[in-house]
Amino acid sequence: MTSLAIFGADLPYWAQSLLRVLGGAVAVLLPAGTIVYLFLFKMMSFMQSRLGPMEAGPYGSMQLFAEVGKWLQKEDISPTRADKRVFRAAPLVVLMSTFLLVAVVPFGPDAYFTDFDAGVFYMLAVSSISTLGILMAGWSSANKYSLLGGLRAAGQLIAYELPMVLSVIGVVIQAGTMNLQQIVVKQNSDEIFGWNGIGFPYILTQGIGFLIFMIAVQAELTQTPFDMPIAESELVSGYMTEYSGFRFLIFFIAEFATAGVFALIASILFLGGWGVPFSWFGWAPAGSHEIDNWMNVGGPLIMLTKMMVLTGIIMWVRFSYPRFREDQLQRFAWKVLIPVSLVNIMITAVLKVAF
Amino acid sequence: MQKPRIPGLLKGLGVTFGTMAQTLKPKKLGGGAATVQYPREKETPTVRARGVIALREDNCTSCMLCARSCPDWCIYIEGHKELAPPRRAGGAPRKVNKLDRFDIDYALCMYCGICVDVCPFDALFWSPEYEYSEPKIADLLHDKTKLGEWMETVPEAPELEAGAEKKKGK
Amino acid sequence: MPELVHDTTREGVVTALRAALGEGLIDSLIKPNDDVWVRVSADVWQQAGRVLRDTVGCDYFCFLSAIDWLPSPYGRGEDDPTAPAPERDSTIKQGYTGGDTRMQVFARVTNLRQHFGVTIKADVADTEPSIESWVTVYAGANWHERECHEMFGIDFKGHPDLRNMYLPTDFEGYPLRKDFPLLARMVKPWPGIVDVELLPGDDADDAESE
Amino acid sequence: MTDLVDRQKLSYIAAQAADARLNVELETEGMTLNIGPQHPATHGTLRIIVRLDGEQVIWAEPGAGYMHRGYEKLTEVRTFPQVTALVNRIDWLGSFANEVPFILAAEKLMEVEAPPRAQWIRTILFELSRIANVSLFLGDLGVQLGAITPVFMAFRDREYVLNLIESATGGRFHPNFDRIGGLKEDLPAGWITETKQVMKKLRNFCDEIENLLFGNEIFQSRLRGIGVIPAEVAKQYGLSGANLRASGVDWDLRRDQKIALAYDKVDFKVWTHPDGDSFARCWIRLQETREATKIVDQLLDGIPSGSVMAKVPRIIKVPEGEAWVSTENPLGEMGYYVVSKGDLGPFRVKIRSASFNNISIVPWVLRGVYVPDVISILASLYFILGDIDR
Repeated sequence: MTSLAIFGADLPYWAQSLLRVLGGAVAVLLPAGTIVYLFLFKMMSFMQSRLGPMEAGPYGSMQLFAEVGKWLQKEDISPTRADKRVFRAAPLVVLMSTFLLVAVVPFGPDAYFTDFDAGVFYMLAVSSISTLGILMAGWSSANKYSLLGGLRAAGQLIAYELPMVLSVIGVVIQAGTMNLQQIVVKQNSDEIFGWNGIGFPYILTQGIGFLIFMIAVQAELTQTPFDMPIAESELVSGYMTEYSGFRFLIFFIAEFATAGVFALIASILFLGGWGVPFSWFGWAPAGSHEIDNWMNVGGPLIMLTKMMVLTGIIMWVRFSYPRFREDQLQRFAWKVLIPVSLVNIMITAVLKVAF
Repeated sequence: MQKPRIPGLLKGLGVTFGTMAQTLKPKKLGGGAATVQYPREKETPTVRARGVIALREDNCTSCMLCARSCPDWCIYIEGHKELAPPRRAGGAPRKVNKLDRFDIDYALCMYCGICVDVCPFDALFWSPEYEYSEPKIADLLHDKTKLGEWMETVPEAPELEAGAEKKKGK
Repeated sequence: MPELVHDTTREGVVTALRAALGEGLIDSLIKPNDDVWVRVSADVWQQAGRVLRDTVGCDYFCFLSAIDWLPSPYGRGEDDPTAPAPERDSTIKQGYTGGDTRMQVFARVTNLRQHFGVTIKADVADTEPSIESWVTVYAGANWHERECHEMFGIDFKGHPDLRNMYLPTDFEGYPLRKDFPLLARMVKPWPGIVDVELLPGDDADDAESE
Repeated sequence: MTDLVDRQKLSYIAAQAADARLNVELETEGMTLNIGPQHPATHGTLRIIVRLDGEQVIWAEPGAGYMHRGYEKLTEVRTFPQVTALVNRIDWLGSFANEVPFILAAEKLMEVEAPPRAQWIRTILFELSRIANVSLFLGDLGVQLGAITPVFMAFRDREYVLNLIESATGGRFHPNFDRIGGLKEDLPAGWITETKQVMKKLRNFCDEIENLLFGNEIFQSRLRGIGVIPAEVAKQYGLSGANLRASGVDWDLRRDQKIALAYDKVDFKVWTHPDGDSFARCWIRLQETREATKIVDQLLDGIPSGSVMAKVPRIIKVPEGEAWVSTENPLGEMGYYVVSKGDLGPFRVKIRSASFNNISIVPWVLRGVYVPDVISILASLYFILGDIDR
């Protein structure tokens, strides 16, 4: 197994593991917190001509800590008729899927938790574990709204898993690899008809794929306009209805952390991930270690920027749109997204062979 | 014939973005949020705002008209008769009603203003004062001293719009 | 007076009802260019509704309710609890188009094309009041009859579902009947009772005259 | 259009199928869902009991009465001015509009008429309360459908209207400004110019809502063809206001009845829509808000001068008689049947509120729809709990 070269490869295994766990926690919680503050607290407020939280810390920047403190103080209630063990485990399952997702995300040439060749495949597989958690939550709550919400979530997430997979296949075909790190490197070192000014981010050729991927992400994250599983005006927050205290907090964190991780993945697949076009500073993939180390620090920041832009769009859509109805969503997934993404794959394959 | 139509989905995004830009625009340029940060900034209520009822105790003759016309029965008046010095020198001492208790239960009051309207002696006034919340509902029963303190906050009646009939002196 | 002005539309309503119901139409009152009231006997209530809908063209259902003409035995709840209860007139006097019983059902339907409405009344018996339901004529009467049933205790024959809308199922009494006391005005004495302590030697009349 | 007819047919077939399943007892095990009394979609405490087959409603029944305040009983122990303060609270979003028909009924019995200036100001405030009420509906509609931003815009711009109402009447929500024979006071100076500016803002708000919600394809697909109410059914159930006009019935009490308000002095359009679906109802309300701002503008230009109060005795005793007056309130036809016995207070007041009739159609219209449509149909019917329960 490759290790975190940036921290030195000769650390003992336990130390490496510890570092990975800490790094994973940071990689999940930091973007989640930033997204919540920046978009949920501030951008949404501005879009609704108000200021949002202003009391806790300068411009309310400590609001999130206040909220976490509030949630931690609350009683952990589980309904009498709930299936207690499943009920308690459900939020953790959802959060777990986020952590598993972040494990394959490369943040720099050497800054990654693990690097393996079936990265895309693994990513798509573990992202659906959260569905399981949501279904567990909905089923075990012994609440009709939760049940409806859970079942809607299951139906919806399965319907959108497919367009997501299919939209990613285009990228895989073009890159010729399923390794996320390779995909990043390829995008930044390839050239467009001999011109290498901006590398070759796949959004240029896979625009449709990118659009479908983002729509599928929106649905996967159950953000408006695909938030029927939560649907606070119909199902009173659906599968989260019965949760309180830190279990709700975990759902909440998972929601925004997953948004962050999916935005990371989208930026890897379509926007060139942690890199900027290598030609800008003459870097070859097997280049000098000096620049490597710079990229190990700068890469995460570049990626964070790309992620913020993408989550910004996700949230912007969320704050502007009303939601679909369940059957309309299914129709949209099966009748529009899947055929379009299949056509996209075909065209990509044909062009790949042609060029 | 038709202008090319912008999809409604994009227009919607435009509206939210426009509002965000408006909120982020500095106050000097006419931007800013629609909200105010309450305990620090306060909006001034209009002159006619029905915030709280103030009492000018000297004018009250405990005639009970307000208590009787109150739809919610939230005004409680007790009084006693007293001999006051005569108006003219040499006259007989007058019997006047002296107010002992004038309570308004603001937990019951529905701010209809009927009592202020019916008062024939100009003893009750509306004040736009609004910051008198209490932690306990029973504390909302305010007595005549408290009602008298609010007299200071009663504003002058506003000018009337053009075309209005001049107010006759009461 | 009103007879001098002719209001052909509203007179037409009365004529049509008389033609269809005959003796069933008991009384009518027309205020020209304003409104029309008719009173029918309870047996032709449903038929009258049908005539209004089909012949007169009042296909818009406005409301249905009832009136209890008994004057309230409690007044406005402003009696002094310490003084003896005052005598109150309890003679029943009905309003426009008269009446024979204490309770009347009344409804209003509107003609949307010619822009007029008709108020129709019918007497119901004092004991076990009941009348035909209008649900088959105007579907919207459903809720109004349910409300009327629980508030006045009037039975609507042929109504599919006379459950209480507002009150608990086991509630006793009919709140909108006049002999049902309004508790909010019973539990607390009226604060408008004069409470001014007199000077020694004065009598009560003096205080009243203030 | 054909698309709409198809959807109409589909929802009809679904209702029929649900019926058939009930009759033959072939249903799978259904589920009874209590929507409310505490539920975000009921804005108040309305309870809707629905029987579900999957997510399809096979039977629905609203349970009202969680907010019944017994106004009809309360009016019997109150004097006429006290009742005015009370009926304010029926539809609490458009309070001023509740006072007007009651006062007009009392004036009709007393055979007095308010001076022209009072009538004009009444009409202006009436339309302002319509704007205040319906603009909140337009925002709330978004929330019901999952869009969170419109409601804040509605609150922002409704605030301007409420400020106007407050500066004229003293009460933001419950003006209690109408008196038998006129108004309590005249308008404060500068009110007219201020109102004109606010009307501009409100028109801008209507455009924003149109762009943000009504033009949105998702919004349209959610509402078009859903909850279709044909004109015949609407009339039978006594639907009124925008709900009736959305079914193609051209009936507006502001235009179609002689009433002591200034509506005959202004030029306005009564909007109707042939579809009768949820979208039509919402669209009509949007157009009416726009129209109301225009009505206010026209009225402001022509306020006659003079007194705002007719000669009435200080202690009001209304002569014996019966009178029915209804007006086109924000929610629909609101009327009072006032019976007086020559006393200080009315003998009996029957309050005909719009929402009571509007919501009584719910069992009919909810058959065969899906749970999300329950919410959107309820939102489009637009009720205020105080107006249902009174």
